[in-house]
Amino acid sequence: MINSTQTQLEIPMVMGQPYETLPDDLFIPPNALELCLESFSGPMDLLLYLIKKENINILDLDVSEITEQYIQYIELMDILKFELAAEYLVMAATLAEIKSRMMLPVVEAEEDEEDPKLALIKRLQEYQRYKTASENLAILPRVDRDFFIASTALPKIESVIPDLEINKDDLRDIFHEILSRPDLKSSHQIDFEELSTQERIQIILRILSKRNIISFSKTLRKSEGKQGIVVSLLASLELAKDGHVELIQNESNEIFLKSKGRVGNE
Amino acid sequence: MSSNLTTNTIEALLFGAGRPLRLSEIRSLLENNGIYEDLPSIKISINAIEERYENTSLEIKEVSSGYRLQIKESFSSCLSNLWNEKTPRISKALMETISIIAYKQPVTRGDIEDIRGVHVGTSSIRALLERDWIKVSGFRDVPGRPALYVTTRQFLDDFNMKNISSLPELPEPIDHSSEAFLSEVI
Amino acid sequence: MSSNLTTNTIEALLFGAGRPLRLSEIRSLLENNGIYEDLPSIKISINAIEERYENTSLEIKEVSSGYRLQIKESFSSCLSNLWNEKTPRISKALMETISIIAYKQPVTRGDIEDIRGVHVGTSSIRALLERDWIKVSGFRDVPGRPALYVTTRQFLDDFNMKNISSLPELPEPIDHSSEAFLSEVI
Repeated sequence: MINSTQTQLEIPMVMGQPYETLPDDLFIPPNALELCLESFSGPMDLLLYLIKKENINILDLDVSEITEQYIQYIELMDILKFELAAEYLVMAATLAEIKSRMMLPVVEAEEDEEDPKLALIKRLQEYQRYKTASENLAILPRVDRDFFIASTALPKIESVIPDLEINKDDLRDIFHEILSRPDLKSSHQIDFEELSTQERIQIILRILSKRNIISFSKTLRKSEGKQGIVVSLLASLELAKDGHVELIQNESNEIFLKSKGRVGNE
Repeated sequence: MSSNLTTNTIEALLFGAGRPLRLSEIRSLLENNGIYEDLPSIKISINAIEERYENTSLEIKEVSSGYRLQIKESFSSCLSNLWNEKTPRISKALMETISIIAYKQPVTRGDIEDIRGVHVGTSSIRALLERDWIKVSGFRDVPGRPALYVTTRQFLDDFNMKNISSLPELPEPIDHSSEAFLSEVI
Repeated sequence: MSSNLTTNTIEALLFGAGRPLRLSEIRSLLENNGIYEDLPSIKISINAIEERYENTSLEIKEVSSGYRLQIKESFSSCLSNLWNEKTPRISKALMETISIIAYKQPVTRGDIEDIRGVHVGTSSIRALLERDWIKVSGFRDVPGRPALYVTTRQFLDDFNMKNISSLPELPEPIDHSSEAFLSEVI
């Protein structure tokens, strides 16, 4: 009766559609795609998967072999236009470094320098412990999935129900605030042309030339999501660094950009 | 005749729902679970549950929207201690959920999750049902037939409103105005 | 010896509280109601409630924040139908993050990132805070004073656990004598 969700294989989804056909110019190990490219939780996870697939012990890691496979995978992700986190590239660089070291003639390694291959193996081992732990945790009975709390209706209670500390205006404010939250959930393609910090700086400067102060949220466009926040933040920091604006935070956590008077109409 | 399994399944549904269930609803929930019973048999099971709770703190009650399990009236004084001791503080998460239901009703739990962008636990929905601020108004005609929630008369009373149109008007959504704002200066 | 009235009152409190109750909490709630019982007698009543539910859909469970009434796991499938929609799915990444917090607490976001090898977004931390599975226990005394996260009682409750040591054991590092091993591969 346990609705265990963990054993379900996921079909890779590309732009919301199940991915069925493969690019023909690339060799993909069988099962690779079913094994949910998208659901690797990070480069360590991908690397562990590759090592497991070869059925080798982490300790016997063959870096050259793994590096090639790893790079194939991230190329595949690239072709499939997965948003590739920088960490995947960092890992590729680490692997490449280890591989190139191994190809160089052995020189006396400096004592205090840690062998990057050993460092990687240690990290992988440590990661694997927690990965296994998380898999164990995922199948533990969980409320609302594997078991439910019993509840009943209360009888009429003669009691002084304390006055609500909230009123209908709070409802409006809260709902409004929810609607105004930038959409942090939607995925996006990184497109550096689309949002430029430089451009955002110009826009903010132009706004500040008309009014003295502006709240940070007013420098956001909801449609730009997370990226928009980043760009606006970078722009604000840049402006603050150059002494054009002062960043003020009030009790409501909202950040304001206050012109320091050096904003001209350029 | 309904078996003990059927009776227990019905009991589990009543304890799990957090709201009254109609006989017909119970029937279709049982069907989803491979148990086929007609309404009279379900009623018999409900009578069996009634007997089961005779010497306990619970009773089964028929209200306008169906059957529900509730704590017997005689225990209300000890519960009032429990409720008065802790002022019913309303968490931020609960406030967000009720405000979404108020402004966008009828909504499903999934709708609320989409808007809030985080998981909405059954406990929040239950807390609102228990407070009698929301009720199920129907089911959306999509797979899974998720329940649609609307606010209740009690909700209006507690917030001093005559009807739902007394809800304060929303300001123009921020993004529109700021979109205009940004484009205006560009 | 506790009477049936005491047992029923305890049962009513457990249903009425809507959250787990500790023995000591039950004792003081009973006292408010003029019932004076010591903790062992209350435990006996709880055992009596447990027996009462033997052939029903209910069970009493001790979790981190106390005793609570829940529906036996064998009825879960019909209840997931009731609450419909997909079972609340927690991403692999989020499970890794909560596991690291659970086993290594207190940890900063940076600690988690070191192990997972990826950036841990604010949204995952927020999702865990929102579920009330983690809380900030303090700040590490290093530049930036990053927040230290620990798991909550709610986390244990939601996984039916009494305390953090009920977690499945963290796997040992693969090679214990890694020093010996290190010299070997070099």
